[in-house]
Amino acid sequence: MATESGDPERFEDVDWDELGGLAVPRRTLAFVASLVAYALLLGYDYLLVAEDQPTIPVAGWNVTAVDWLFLLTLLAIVFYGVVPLVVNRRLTVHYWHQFRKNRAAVVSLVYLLVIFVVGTVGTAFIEPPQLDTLAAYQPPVYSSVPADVPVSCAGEVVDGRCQGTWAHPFGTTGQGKDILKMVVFGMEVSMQVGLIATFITIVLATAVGTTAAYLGGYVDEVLMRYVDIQLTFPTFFLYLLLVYLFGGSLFLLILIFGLTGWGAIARLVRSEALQRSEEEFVRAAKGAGASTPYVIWRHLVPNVSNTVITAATLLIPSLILAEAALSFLGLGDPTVPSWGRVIADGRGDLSSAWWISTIPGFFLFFTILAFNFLGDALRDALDPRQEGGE
Amino acid sequence: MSGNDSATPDAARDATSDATLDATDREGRNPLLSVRDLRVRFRTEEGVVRAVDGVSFDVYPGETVCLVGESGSGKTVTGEAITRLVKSPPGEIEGEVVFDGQNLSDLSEKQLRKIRGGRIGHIFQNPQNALNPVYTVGWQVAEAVRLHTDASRKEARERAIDLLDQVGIPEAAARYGDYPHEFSGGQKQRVVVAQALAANPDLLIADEPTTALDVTIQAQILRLLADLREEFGMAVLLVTHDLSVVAEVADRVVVVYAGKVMESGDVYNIFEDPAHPYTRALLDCLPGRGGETRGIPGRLPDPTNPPDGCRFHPRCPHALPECREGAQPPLYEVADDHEVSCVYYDGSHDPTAITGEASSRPSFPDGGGGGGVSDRANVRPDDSREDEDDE
Amino acid sequence: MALGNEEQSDAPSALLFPNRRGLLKVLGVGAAGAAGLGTAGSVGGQETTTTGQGNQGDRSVQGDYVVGDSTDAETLNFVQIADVPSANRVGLTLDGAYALTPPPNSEVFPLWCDISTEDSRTYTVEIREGLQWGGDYGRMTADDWVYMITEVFQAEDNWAGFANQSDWQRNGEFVPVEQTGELTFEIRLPEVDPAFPLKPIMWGEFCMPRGLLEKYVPDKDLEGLQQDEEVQTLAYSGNLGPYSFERWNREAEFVASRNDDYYMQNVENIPEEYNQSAWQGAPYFESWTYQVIPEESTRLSALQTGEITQTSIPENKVSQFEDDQDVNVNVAPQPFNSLLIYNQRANGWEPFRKTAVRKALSYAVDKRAVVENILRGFGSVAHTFQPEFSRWYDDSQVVETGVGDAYSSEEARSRLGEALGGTQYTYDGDTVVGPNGNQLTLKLVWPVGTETTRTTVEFIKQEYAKIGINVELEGVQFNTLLSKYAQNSYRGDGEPEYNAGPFNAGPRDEAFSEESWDMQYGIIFNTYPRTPSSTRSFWTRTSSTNYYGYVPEADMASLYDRASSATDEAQRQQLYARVFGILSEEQPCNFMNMGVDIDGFQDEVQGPQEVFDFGWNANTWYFQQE
Amino acid sequence: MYWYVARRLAWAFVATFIILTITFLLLEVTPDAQAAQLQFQAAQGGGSAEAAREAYETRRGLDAPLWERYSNYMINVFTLEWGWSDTRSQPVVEAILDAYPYSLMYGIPAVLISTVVGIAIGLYSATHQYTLADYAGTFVAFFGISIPNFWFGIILLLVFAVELGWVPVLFDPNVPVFSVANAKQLVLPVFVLTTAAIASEMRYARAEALEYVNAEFVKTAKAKGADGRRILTRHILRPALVPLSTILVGDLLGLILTTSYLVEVVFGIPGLGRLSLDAILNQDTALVLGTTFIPVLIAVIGNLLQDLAYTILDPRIDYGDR
Repeated sequence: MATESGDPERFEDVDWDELGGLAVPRRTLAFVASLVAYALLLGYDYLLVAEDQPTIPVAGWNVTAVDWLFLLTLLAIVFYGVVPLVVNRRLTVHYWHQFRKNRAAVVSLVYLLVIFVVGTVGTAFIEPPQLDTLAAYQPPVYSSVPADVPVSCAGEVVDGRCQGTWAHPFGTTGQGKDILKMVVFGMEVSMQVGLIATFITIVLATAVGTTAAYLGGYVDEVLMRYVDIQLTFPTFFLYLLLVYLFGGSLFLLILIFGLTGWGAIARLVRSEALQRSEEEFVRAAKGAGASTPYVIWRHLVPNVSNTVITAATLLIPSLILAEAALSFLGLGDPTVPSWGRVIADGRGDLSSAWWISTIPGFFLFFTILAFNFLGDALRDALDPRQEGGE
Repeated sequence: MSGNDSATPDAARDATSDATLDATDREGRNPLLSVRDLRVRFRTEEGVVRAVDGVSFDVYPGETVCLVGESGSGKTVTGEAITRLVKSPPGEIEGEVVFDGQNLSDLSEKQLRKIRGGRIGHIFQNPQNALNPVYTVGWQVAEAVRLHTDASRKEARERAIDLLDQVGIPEAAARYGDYPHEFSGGQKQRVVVAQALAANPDLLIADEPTTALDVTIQAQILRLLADLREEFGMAVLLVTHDLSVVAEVADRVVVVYAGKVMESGDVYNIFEDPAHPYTRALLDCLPGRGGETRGIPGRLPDPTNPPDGCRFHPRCPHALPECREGAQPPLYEVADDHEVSCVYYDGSHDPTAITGEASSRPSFPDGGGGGGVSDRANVRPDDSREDEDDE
Repeated sequence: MALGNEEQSDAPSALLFPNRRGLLKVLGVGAAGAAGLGTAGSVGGQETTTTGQGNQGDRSVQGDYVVGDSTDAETLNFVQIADVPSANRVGLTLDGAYALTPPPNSEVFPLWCDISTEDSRTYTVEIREGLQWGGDYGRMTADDWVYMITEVFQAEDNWAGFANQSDWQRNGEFVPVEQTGELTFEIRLPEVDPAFPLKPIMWGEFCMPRGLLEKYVPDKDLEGLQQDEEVQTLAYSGNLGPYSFERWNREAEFVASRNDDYYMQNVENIPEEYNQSAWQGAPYFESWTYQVIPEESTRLSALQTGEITQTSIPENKVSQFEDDQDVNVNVAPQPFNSLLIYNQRANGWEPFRKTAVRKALSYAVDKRAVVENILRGFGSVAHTFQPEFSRWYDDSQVVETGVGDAYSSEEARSRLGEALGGTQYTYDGDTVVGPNGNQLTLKLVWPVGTETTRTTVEFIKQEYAKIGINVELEGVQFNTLLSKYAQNSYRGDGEPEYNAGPFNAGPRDEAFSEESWDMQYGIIFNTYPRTPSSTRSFWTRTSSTNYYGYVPEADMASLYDRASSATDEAQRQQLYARVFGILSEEQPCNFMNMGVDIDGFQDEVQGPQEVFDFGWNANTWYFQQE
Repeated sequence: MYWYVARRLAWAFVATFIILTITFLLLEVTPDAQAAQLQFQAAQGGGSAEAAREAYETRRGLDAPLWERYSNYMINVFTLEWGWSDTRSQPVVEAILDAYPYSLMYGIPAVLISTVVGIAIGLYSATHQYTLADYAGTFVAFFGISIPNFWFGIILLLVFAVELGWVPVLFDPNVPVFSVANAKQLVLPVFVLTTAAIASEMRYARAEALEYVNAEFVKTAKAKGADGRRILTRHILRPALVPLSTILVGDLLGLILTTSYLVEVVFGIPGLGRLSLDAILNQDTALVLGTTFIPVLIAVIGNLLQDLAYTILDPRIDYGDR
């Protein structure tokens, strides 16, 4: 075709060693330092702080296992996602140009950022939704229900219909909990499920995929056969069994998702890495006597990162959905205000109190939709297999 | 390149003698294909790409015309625009294409389908990808036959075997049922040729038919084309960047650059008296002609925003101030059947500034192909098999 | 099954009933008592059938009765039945020995048999004439019963897996059963037990023909019995039940069609108040179907659209159905008590062992708010382990807590402050602090699955927060709750002083559960309003269910002993009233509330009443003609 | 090639074996809810909890040693003697045979519709890239992937069954398979399943077709004079079918197996999904293993067929080197 300008620089071609000289050691140092700090805090929480006492007494925040994992995930995102984008501005601009073309994806990104910020930062400042049996079944503002649906109507009763109030813009649940707050706290849960489980998945899939591809032989065979089995095992059934066996706490749910869901991505990574490991720079590194972990970490991992990022973005929504589905079947974490659980709780009320299931349902739907749009746009922007064309 | 076939010079000579014959013959005949002011634009996110920007030329029955230019010069698009193979959208085609008295631009898609493969055959650059991997070669040739004749399945099969035989596939009947991946590159190109010839076309548009092939195979395919041309009496529009090929087979040459015709004329005139600096630069790239062999310095202009004036001026060593303004200069006639788009020939300049001592050039390339400007002759291995599916 | 079923009113279904027989008597989903609830107006039209005034003129055989059920039966082999749905289905084709009429009378209503005694020790069972087995098994005789009891129920190794074998044992010995005539046999108890007929032992018991059992008894062929075609299709039911087995599509529907030969049609001498004429044409439906609809919303929708005749309704949906002209809501009391259990064993909060502490805490939780706002008025506040409609409940003995003046955070606070004297816990300003100066946190375990339970525990948490105690909620699967929190094992040295089974494996200092816990909510206990002696298994130190380590201050064991053997009705009443008075005094648990059973019926259904165990005469129900 | 097939078969066998073993062991360590409840009931009624547990174990055949039960099971699996379901009082094979027609009744239409329509929309989208229709197709796909099935199902039921009364609320298993009544009650489940499945079908179809829409051989075909439909069906669809077949057996079946749990619960269809869900919840070991075996078998055979499909659909694949 008519255009044959030089290939733009791509994320995966960047050799981090060459970027900005000192930037890499600094970043690595910072990351290691953060990890050490993290480990110290973790040790402090588990060894010194009593189980039922807040870790950070000033904030009254008792850091849970899920919180710890979430922190780790966020650290990784910052150091291996945000920092490179900031350091390498030219690349960022290039990606942004690619990405900006997809308007739906830009909207999705903004939406997800809002969800993320409100869900993680916002929840620290908002009181958790409180049980208030008298306030049960309040309709959302600007809507009304027959006055006998709520236990007592917080707003005005007009013509035998209870009117919604700004006190509960999205109405309340059958427990009298404010749905707006439930939605906000649900954001946190969804982000935790989606991001942490995906983080675990990525780490495992990348490690297994690159190792199998690079080492080949028996290692490859054994790892891939294991992946086979994991993929053949009916996933949903496995979830059911494990949740039933170990209980449906959010922490375990996330672990189960993370530890059992990496097979398909590991396969993708392996096939990608297989091609890469034949390339000159890998051979050269190998020839120069670099150790296996070094070659994998320095040369293979950066080169499969696009595949991984894309696959991960598309994995997140399916995990959020899976958590909701398990909650629907009554197997989720009963103590966590996830959207899935609110939907499940309200599903019996749909005919009388439509808003309980519907409002979190829409948030769930749009969040999944946004992740899908985002993943699709990322694939267009990053996926090496989509190159060429006009 | 060394190791060329001993046959090549003969073939070249044959070709040129034909060309001379045709040339004298042309006067009384109407052109088979007449392209006037052909424009192809692509709307892309970066802007409008003018891939072909007003190209005109003629092809007379039985003659071989070569469209020559660097990659990205628009020659391939020109070839494809003739029968509107260019995808639309994003492509938009304007201009007049008269084939055998019919204006193709007026035809409906349905009428055009009769022309495509019926009266105008196509051969594309890369035989590796030109055949559908999931069908047998025989089926594909027979499909071409059946699309344009009422032949029964059996007749089509026989005709396909004939064609395969004609293009030099040994034991054609036995190989009828083989799949493309069981053929070598050269053989695949033969199959593609067979497909193109299925309905005895009057014009064969061959787009870089040899680029992706081995040097030895290239010669064979070229010879095959020449033989077939003679046998079927068809005209050939050969799109190529390879001047050595041009020298071997062309009757006339059209040099395009950045979507514009720079020079056109009889093959002798072009090689003996290249008038346009671009043509000269191209010829200089040929090995054995004493020039730099590394190609022409500089890059093709941005297709969305081509420079004013002569498209070539940014790379032209002889560029004058007026070259940088206005439109591409018109085609000035420098000799009989030899036109060039360069201000030096408008009568007010001295063309010898470009040509220098005209006779100092060797008259003909003395060696075969392989030279020429760089093109992406990236012969890619058949990479459709990836090992993600190896459980 | 304990999972994910918010449809069951408040607890996993199997526990709604003490054992199989308890459920057999409950046709449909109904159960329990007599509370006059404000909602009675909506079912007013049905009172006619309750008092024997009804005549057969209203009744005619028409229509199909369809019950929407959340779970399907597991088996039709009644020997192995351990769940309500299975019992319901078998109950359609087999009537069982006899029924009990609703309290307060609780009389034996003979079906297949009548039971009588002279001395409250030897009980004579007399089988009705004219009972015919299906197939070639002839008529039902005492021989069938004795064979069934001795070879299956009392089989030494329990080869048939009979779930309630211990019913037929007294002090580790099998109760002797002997045939005394063609249609009579005797049950000879080792001690006096005036309440025996009311206990779910012979009450509602089924029987199989001897001819059928003989195929499997000699070889103890469990598999053969399980898979026997006649057992699987209840083919032996003959004229013994109102309906005959038609088909059973697992997880979809169980259909039984009207049994034209139903023996009750020919029975005379039915007491006036039980409406003889109504029984003579019974049953009045062409067929009776149990349809399995797991999803609550779907079930309710089906009731709304008239696709099913009856299903249970959760509290928060009642108002919606009360507006529906086509559906009648029937609210009947249940004998089930929801309680907040305090762990007084070694792995619980130690001050729970002090009665004063427990009593103080009972002031902290507003029971009325739970009933009114969470149960939306469907239930009643409880103060002891007996419903108010029970004849063993004596107002004057019961101490009320958690309502009216007896609900007060301030009062609870001051009482608790006082009661905690002598322990390591004290009030430090607003909060209760422990020896290390941290606020006291109590762990409340609850079974996941029902929203009402979750709401209630969150409410309890709020109430406790008001008196400065932090409550940590831990929701677990029901089976986990039982196995890791309720079941305990002896962890001391040597032999335990006593061992009352996995739920009370020894004294509270040495035997405790795998996981530690402080409080528990969401398991509901049957209060046995008919046979209060059965409540003994909860409230003595060595009771089999006393997993919470309650050691009564009063001598409960001897009170129970005296009460259960007292043949004088008034004396028994007095003794039990004392027992339940003591329980309200000592507060071994916070007896939060008594549940109700809420069912929706299509309005043409005539018969259901708002009383405990209203389903016992479902065979006389009918569709009102339009 | 035969060697390759033989190896694939052997691996399929081993994988099945391993998965069943894992399932068996998982069930073994799962605390038995029913046993716990029965014991508690017995205790509450004043009976012996121990005796109740023993009776339960006898009934369930749990009193044999672990190894014996395991080996019996493994042998029986391959002789189709899958044991006796205690919670349904019927042989496991019968339970499965009872249930699967219901799954097929909504599964087959859903698969067919989503495959045909999904691929059709996908191809159309690919050949009409960047048009309004393409965007609409993409939107449909994203909608289908993103909408939580169970929620969607409940809402549809509420609207079309309860409010509008167009379809029955209850699934009636007794209506004849080919009848209007059956079609009516299957419309919503098929629709819900289709929206989920159609999305992945069409997304993949579009992506695959896009790879071929610009392929040289498609241009060749056009140059030969083939018309649009011929190009689409013969020259684009056919090669795209090779990778699409993978998606069909892999993703689609996986999706349907997962979704079936939710769809069957919401719509009250007594199919395999609910059979398997109830089996797990009731811890009916034999039935759990039986119902696990089905999806495992489908997955294993599906993978096998998919590999073999490559040989048929894509002549380039040569198994000599594997």
